[in-house]
Amino acid sequence: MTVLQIVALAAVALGGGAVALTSDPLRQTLVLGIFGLTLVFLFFAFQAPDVALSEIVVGTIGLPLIVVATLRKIAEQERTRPSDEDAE
Amino acid sequence: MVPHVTALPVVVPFITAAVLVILRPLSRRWVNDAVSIAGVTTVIVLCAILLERSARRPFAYWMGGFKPVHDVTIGISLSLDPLGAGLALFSAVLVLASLAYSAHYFDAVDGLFHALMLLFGAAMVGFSLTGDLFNLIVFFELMGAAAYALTGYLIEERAPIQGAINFAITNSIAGYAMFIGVALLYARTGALNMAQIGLALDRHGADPLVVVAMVLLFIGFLTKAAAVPVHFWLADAHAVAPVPVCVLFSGVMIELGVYAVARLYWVIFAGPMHPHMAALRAILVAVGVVTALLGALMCFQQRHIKRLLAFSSIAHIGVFICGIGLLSARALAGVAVYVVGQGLTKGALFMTTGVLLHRFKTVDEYELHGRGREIPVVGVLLAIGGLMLAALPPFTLFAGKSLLEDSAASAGYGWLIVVFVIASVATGAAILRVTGRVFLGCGPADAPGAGQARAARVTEEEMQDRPDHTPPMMVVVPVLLLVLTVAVALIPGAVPAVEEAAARFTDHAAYARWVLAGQAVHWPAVAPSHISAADVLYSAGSVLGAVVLAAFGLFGRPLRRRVPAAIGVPWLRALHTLRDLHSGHIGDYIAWWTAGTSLLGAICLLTLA
Amino acid sequence: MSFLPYAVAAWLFGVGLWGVVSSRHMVRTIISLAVVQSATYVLLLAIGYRSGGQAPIAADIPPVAKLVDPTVQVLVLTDVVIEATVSALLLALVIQAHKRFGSVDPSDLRPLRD
Amino acid sequence: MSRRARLTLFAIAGPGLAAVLIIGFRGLPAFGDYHDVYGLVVNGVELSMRHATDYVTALNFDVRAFDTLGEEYILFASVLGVTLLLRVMRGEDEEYRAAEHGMSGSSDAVRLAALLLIPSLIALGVYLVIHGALTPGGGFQGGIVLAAAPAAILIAGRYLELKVLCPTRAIEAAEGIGALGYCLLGLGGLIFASVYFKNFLPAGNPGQLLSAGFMPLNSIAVGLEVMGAFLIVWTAFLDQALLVRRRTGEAT
Repeated sequence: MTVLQIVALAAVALGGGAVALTSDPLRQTLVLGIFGLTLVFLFFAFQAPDVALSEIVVGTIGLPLIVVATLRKIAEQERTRPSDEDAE
Repeated sequence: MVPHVTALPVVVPFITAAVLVILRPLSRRWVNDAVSIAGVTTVIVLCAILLERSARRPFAYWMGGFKPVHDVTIGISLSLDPLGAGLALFSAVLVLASLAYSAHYFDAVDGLFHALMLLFGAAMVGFSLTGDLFNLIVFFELMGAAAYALTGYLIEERAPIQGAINFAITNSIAGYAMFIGVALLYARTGALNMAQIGLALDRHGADPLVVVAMVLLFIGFLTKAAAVPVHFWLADAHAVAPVPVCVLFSGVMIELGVYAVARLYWVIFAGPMHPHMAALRAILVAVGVVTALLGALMCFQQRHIKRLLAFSSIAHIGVFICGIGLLSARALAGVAVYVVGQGLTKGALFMTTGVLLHRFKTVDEYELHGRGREIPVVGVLLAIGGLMLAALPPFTLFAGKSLLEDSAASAGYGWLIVVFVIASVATGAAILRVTGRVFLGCGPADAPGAGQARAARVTEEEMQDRPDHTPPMMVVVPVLLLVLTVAVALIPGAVPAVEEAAARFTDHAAYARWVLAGQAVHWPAVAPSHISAADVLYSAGSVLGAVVLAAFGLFGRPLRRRVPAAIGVPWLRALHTLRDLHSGHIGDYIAWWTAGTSLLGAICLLTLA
Repeated sequence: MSFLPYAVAAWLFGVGLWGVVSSRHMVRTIISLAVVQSATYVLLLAIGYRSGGQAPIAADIPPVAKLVDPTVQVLVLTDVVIEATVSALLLALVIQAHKRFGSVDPSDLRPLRD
Repeated sequence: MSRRARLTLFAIAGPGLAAVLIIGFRGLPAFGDYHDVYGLVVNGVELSMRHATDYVTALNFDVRAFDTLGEEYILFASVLGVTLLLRVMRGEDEEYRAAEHGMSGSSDAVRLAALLLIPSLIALGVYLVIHGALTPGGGFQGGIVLAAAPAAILIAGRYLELKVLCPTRAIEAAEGIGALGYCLLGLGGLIFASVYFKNFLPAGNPGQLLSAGFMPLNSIAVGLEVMGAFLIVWTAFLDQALLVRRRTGEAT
């Protein structure tokens, strides 16, 4: 096992923990992006360029875009109707 | 030799769905109905052809022509035996039934509903036919993706959204556990084809790695099947999905989870687990018994009719898991027959409930009190369905249950018969009670539990207008399903053919031969079982029990008051606790999932490795 | 040391589940789900890795060289697609949940309460 | 269950599950000790039979093409699902003013950068899609990059222009054609080589663009589908975030 792989694994372990233990969703999205990059690093270290490329496109564009859009939508709805939560 | 059309039952619905989506801007409702029904009908014909061929001789179809060389394969196969092909056919029939039913049921969003139903059908067919472990999981995930979206179809409502979220998260985690199971088996055997994995494991025997892989794969499929304690998602999802989708969920999707457990056991794990068969049997039967009893208990508690049906499915799943867990060909045959009968009946019952929903905008038993008198035909259907669930002789559910009871007795698990009878009594009684209250106006019209009543009402635009007119299709389709329930087991030779198929399914060594080497295998003829007087007695008893219990549910309130507090209070408290556990909170569900998985893992590691 | 990748996989699975169980915000639940899934990537790729092996591409190297297993990489590719699709479906459901319930706390998403 | 009960249950069960996993993982070969047949067989088959040089893509689009079919339709199904779930409901409007308002604030320099980004993303995406069988990449990765090209307009703060440039119906049709195309390529195998997903095109010379049989075509079909899929999903979410508003003064 190379040093590079050990470093990558440690980074992924820390990153995964950080993502799961962050409780504020917006900050978590940011940490998720960083975690995605550590995974990319790991995939290169494991000689898996195809997978790394997939993770780059999904982890840096594909997912964050919709997560941010969701959070934005939720924030907008909280703004426009803070009171009538029980409306049906 | 091998039919050229083998891949098409999966591909035809894919193509049909894509065409529907491409033409979405142009197409009309009737075009969507016609195209999707035509697609599914084609699938049914193809599955019937494959069933006939595989009953004569099971065969493997190698995608891309990557056939195995010296038992080593890199390709994906569809491995067709009559049980798998039969299940594919059954799935397709139910898809057709629900498409026909929904044609006049609700305003489907232009083509999306049809396309998703087709993809759902394709996934179920592929799941039943594939011989490759990873491919099995791909179809599992496809089934999931279509099912989550269909569950949340009624976005105007609260409950469907919550049900779909819980369904999707629980099943996704189950899927990841299965990924790990596949990874472990691949590391051990270097194979993804189930037959090849089984062959490789025969040489290794059981060790902790194999046991953990088995636990993860089983728990994954048991989550799909909704075994206790990983069943929580089911009641949330089944109670809220549109009726035509519920037909597929309860009728065949969860049963596919049980099928996968059986398939994995007999093809992959039967070799290494052979010395531990007794222990594994005890474990699976225990899971099944807990599931069956909890399902039966919760089912009879419900006043929301769809939720009631959902819990009755859990009770039946428990019975099926017991049957698979007996690890014998005859019990498997019993499960197969029971699955068909249960699926058809449950489909008809959901459709009947759909008529009530369509007409009265609620599925709350008490709110519907006596209102069913204007549509007596529907009441008759509901009553017949209830009697079927109580295993009325000599129809399909009875035939399946008799096989199960015989094999339980001969495996030394005679007490299981009590569990089977309880499941039949409770699920049958619940339906009969609903029939009595809604269509005959029996019993009181009010009861505690206003929250459930609110949840059972609909405000959505699920239905088309004109609720006072029930479209004929909505009655014709459930009638046809019930006719099939009555007929299937009475067709001469049908049940013995299933027994024959189950004997082939459970032949671990032969499976590897016909899949990997393409050899013809000659099985000895299976002596068909006979229905004994005891079977009829048990079933007559369970029908009678169901009627009595239903009457108790309707008229028993004065009796219940006489129960001494020393018994009554703890019992009610226990029921309350049980109901509270089904909280709808996804965190709870996943905590239970984790607990169930680690418990199963610990027990299996201690007893099987 | 050679057990490290497997330990990391088990850790990710467990910590992701913790995130799901302890979440008070559905978006956090879904992101934690992605962590659970990443356990499967790490495990699969670790299983197919050979010491000193090269990426399974023949263009750059003589074809006889030692390569890592391409199969697990294909499985992980499928896995990544599943992650993206399930997350998209779930986030769409969360948007609707917020419209209906006015909240994204799992404790508030309980329509069948008595 | 109360939050406390839930966390306590998990505090007991979680370590238990981890222990079960670890016990299972201990049976794995040591990291780096892979020596199984499957991968080696694939490596041999693909170069000699198909003249593909990226074995991962080769597995994806040839040996395990049927898995990829399932995978494509998982994507397809969830796009249908997202479209279904995020449809505009009664009591909601698409407010086009809201979008420009919400996205303003980009400087001219950012807009220029976005404009320059678009052609390079397209070039990269096309390269990834058609060179799938030769170098890392393939329909899936290239498809997302292609989808990102029009999405770069977002950086310029012009969401509505993205909507004009990529009308939903057309994108949906493109996605459907990609999915259909992949199915039909499999069917081509059935028709011309009598087995579903059997290669029916010549192998060509290793390393050349038009080598590896039908793999480049498969890759293109998948690329089209993935591009359409991601564009639909992104616009569905962005519509919700930027355009769709509850009609004022009306309950749900």
